[in-house]
Amino acid sequence: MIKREDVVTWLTCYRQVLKDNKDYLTELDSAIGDADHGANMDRGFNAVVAKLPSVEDKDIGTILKTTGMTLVSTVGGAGGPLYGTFFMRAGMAIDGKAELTPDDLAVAFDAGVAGVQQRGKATPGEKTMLDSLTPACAALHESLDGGADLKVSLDAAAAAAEQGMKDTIPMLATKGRASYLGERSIGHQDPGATSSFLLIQCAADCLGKE
Amino acid sequence: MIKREDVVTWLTCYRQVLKDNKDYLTELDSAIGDADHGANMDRGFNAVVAKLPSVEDKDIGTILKTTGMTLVSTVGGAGGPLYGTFFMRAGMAIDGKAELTPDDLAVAFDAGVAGVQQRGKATPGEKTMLDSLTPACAALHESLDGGADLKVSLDAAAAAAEQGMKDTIPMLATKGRASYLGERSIGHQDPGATSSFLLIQCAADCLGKE
Amino acid sequence: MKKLINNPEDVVKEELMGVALAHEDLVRVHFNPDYVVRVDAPIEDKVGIVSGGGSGHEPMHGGFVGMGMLDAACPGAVFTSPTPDQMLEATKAVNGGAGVLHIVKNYTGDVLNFEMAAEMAAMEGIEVASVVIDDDVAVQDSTWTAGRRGVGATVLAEKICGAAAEEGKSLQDVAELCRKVNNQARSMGMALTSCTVPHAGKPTFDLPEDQMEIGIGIHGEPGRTRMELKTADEITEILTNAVVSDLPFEKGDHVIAMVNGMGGTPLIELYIVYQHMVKILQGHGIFVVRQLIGNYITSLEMAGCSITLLKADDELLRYWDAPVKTAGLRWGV
Amino acid sequence: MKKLINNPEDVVKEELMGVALAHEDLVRVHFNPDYVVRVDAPIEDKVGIVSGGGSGHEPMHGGFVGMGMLDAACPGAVFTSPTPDQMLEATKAVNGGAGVLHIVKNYTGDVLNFEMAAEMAAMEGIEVASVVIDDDVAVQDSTWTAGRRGVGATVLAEKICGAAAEEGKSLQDVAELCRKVNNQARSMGMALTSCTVPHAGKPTFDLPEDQMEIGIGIHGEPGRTRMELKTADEITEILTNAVVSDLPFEKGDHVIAMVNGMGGTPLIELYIVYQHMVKILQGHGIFVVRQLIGNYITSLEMAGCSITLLKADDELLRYWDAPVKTAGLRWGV
Ligand SMILES: Nc1ncnc2c1ncn2[C@@H]1O[C@H](COP(=O)(O)OP(=O)(O)O)[C@@H](O)[C@H]1O
Ligand SMILES: Nc1ncnc2c1ncn2[C@@H]1O[C@H](COP(=O)(O)OP(=O)(O)O)[C@@H](O)[C@H]1O
Ligand SMILES: [Mg+2]
Ligand SMILES: [Mg+2]
Ligand SMILES: [Mg+2]
Ligand SMILES: [Mg+2]
Repeated sequence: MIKREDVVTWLTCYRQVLKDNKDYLTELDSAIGDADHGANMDRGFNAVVAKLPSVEDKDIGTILKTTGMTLVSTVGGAGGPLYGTFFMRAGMAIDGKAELTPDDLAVAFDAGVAGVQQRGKATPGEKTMLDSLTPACAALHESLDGGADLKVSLDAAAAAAEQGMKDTIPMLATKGRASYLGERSIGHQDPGATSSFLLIQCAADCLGKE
Repeated sequence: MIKREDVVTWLTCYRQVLKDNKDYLTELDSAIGDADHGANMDRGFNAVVAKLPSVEDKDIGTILKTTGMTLVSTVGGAGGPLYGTFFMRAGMAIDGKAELTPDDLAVAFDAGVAGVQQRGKATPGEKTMLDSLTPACAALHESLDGGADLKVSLDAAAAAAEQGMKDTIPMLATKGRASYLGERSIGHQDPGATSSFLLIQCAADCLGKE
Repeated sequence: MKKLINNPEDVVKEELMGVALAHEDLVRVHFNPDYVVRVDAPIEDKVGIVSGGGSGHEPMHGGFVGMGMLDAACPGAVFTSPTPDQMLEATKAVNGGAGVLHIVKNYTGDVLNFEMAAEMAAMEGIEVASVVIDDDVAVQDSTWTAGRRGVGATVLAEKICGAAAEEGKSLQDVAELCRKVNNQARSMGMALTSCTVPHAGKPTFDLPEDQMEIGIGIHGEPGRTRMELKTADEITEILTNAVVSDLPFEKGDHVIAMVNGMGGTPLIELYIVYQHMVKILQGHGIFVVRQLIGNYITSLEMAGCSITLLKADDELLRYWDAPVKTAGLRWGV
Repeated sequence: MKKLINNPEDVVKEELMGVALAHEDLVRVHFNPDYVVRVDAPIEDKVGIVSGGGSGHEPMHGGFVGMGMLDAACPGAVFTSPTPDQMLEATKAVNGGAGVLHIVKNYTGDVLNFEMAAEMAAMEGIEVASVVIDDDVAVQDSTWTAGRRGVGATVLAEKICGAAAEEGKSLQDVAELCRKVNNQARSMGMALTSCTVPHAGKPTFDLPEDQMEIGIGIHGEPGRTRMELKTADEITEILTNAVVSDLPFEKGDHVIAMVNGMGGTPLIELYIVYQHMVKILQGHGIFVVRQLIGNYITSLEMAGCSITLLKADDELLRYWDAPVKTAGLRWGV
């Protein structure tokens, strides 16, 4: 079972990972965007971590919804509404639960990804964060359905996210700022897909402990 | 005797020398001024040479006065009024003469230099064009007074101008734009002293023929 | 990175403090959430107009808040669209009962955040209309992109809609007018140098001494194509012809023209571009009847320019000429 | 060199063509000799005001020609003061019988050329008064220099004297007022980067990434001292304190303040400087009662800023607030 402490750890750990990768994400965004993705994510998760003490004794649904709302109101750009929606929808899907089964987590991730897709009107293959998130969710389901435990399944999700992230390199962007580049977007890894992979990697590290 | 053709040749030759030294003069002016002395002088003497056909059958006084007025109305900056005054006063000093003796030339130069001094309120030693012009005039007089011919005397004047130009390097500027630099003007050759040396050098080449 | 800033994190807050201190006769600045609002907002029965976007494009949008133009502007972090809560608070602050128009530049971030803000405002019972500006001809408007970017036409739309709102036009009419401006305006920009985002600390892109970027956006996003540096006349031709042929503008058209500097280009160069643009337009039989020349929608310290043309009729010209009193644009008062 | 220009030789002519095309409601542009003149000049019985200087400082001076400010401006080549024949023709064009004021920035070239022009105008029977502006505290005013440079105070003097002339004041009064502005104003500037003179083709000076130049003039002349790059707050302190201590401005003073960009610095940074300057002045008990923030007296594309303070009284404020209608400054009309 995933406890709320684990979720708090996940978010806190992701904040640190973002800090460590701030320049890297910004560099990726310089190539095909506007050089702010690192700063945006860093600002957002700093705010989230500052907010956590006020909700860490609430249910996990509330923690995730608060995370989403905090991101919406502090990040801006494309990332703010999209990551915000991810967490808000994920939280809504498991509303009221103080603990999550592995399947609950998969359901929450699914709801989050569906939200991102709905908000941003993108589909996988357009060189966005969906290219890490979608295969990650699929891998999580497949692994859990095959009977693997949470740790193994999250590792599979992270591996799929990483592959998805790398797969954005040869893609032509057709959504977001990178789409303005047309052919010139090819050959660059998408910053949002990268921050999404890091999020799933953190989940594997923090949520799949037992 | 200096004929008006010689004067026309002198001015035409100086135009060419300025063109060749445009970047050099601008570079000197970049160090302690505003990077325009080369372009200013070039613009002015292009205008002078364009004007010459209309006065080349007039007396030498008129040719020099016209040169001065043309410089005043095309150069601007500090150089325009100063070189303009030099030629206007020089022309006035020998007004009506179709030919010049060596002494006439010395008198004309003297008058020109006095005009520069009056207009710019500078004295030698302040790191300006006067630091080439004043020793050049002195050397011309001394050499002619000592019985040397025009060619030799103008060569002496040019040598004195060159020395005067070099002497500006260690000087602290106290007039013109370079004075704003204070101590930092030391170590740089003055652009106006350089264009003045070139003027005297041209005179030696073109007026001192026989 | 050479900038007159303190901590990169504080750039927007400190700029807003400057705006608050400088223009207290025109605007109030609200912090947390951040927005700049007309000193006399809300104005009863007047349509409120809110715009916003990432910072770094000054004077847009904060410099356009005041009588006859915007009621409020929401500044995001540098080049990052603001958040829905800023937009919601600004919308509430300017709602005088006649509804609020959101003027949104077409960037995914701006569109998504304004969308969320409009949903929230609707939940609070405020009538909101949104118009998305997408005038940048450098971007192909196809299913292969997020659509054309919103650039220079935003300035013209804010001026013209501001005048209509001031005159008492309804929300529907002001929104319609805004769409009309967007439909009749086209822009294209170019860069000689990159800008540097403060927290990135180095130029967004490298542009060699002998190269320029054509069709650049306003965030240092690379443009349509990179090419050898050309003369002002040639550059003006590329931009003007791309803009003219897109609408297309036609013989006999009267236009409001903007030659806009990207922040690092001196005025003297913009006038050089302007005079050649006018000549090219004359060749097409197009007449410039009003013009703006200067820095209106910038990309930090980027060197470069953009050209915007708006096909004008009597209605648009009347609103254009109406009084405006903002820090960035002022006449007739 | 990356500039939106054609041939370096044509920069000024082409810019003037742009001004002529853009602002035909405000000015006429005369070529050979070059000057920009109010469309309604000469105005009978009004003192005419003429200024001028090298080009590259736009909007100064051409952008300040119009109702309530200059009657004519003489643009020289880039960074080269104009010639006496330009000034003479401009003086004749604006002489409405009440005499003409020459506002001259203290640079040897400007002073000498305006001196010759005034002599020529006197020969033609026009009464001319000349006031030399020398407000730059970066330069020691001693026998060891050509005196202090004329910088930002020129903009304020042109506005204020323009208003007084518009009101019908005599040549003697307007000249006296101009001297008063000059006596009560001080400025200092700094540069983060050099400018590049078009025909020179490369930066006038080298300034390493981590260095800045304090006390710079407006022509890329090196300044008082070169030092390590500092924060906006520190830079603002250096400039503000140098200016305040020079006059000196005193507790209780009301000032008109200008935070001026050198051409390549974005507005966002100028507002950051402005807010800190206001705080420092508050600490001295000095109140900013009017302000200009933007590019008014520039050095081509140089990055940097200058601060100008003018001790204001009711007379100066009244003239400051009077209507002005020029391309570069406009209010009250
Ligand atoms: N329509 C969309 N759907 C999903 N993700 C998107 C969409 N548009 C952009 N993104 C993601 O957002 C990332 C950029 O985020 P960020 O840099 O924070 O915002 P902005 O592009 O506004 O500067 C992209 O790398 C991409 O992964
Ligand atoms: N008061 C003066 N008297 C004599 N020569 C001067 C004076 N001021 C400046 N100069 C000369 O003028 C030269 C600069 O000329 P130029 O660059 O054409 O004008 P500006 O300084 O106006 O840009 C200096 O190098 C110096 O020799
Ligand atoms: Mg981005
Ligand atoms: Mg010079
Ligand atoms: Mg962004
Ligand atoms: Mg000069």
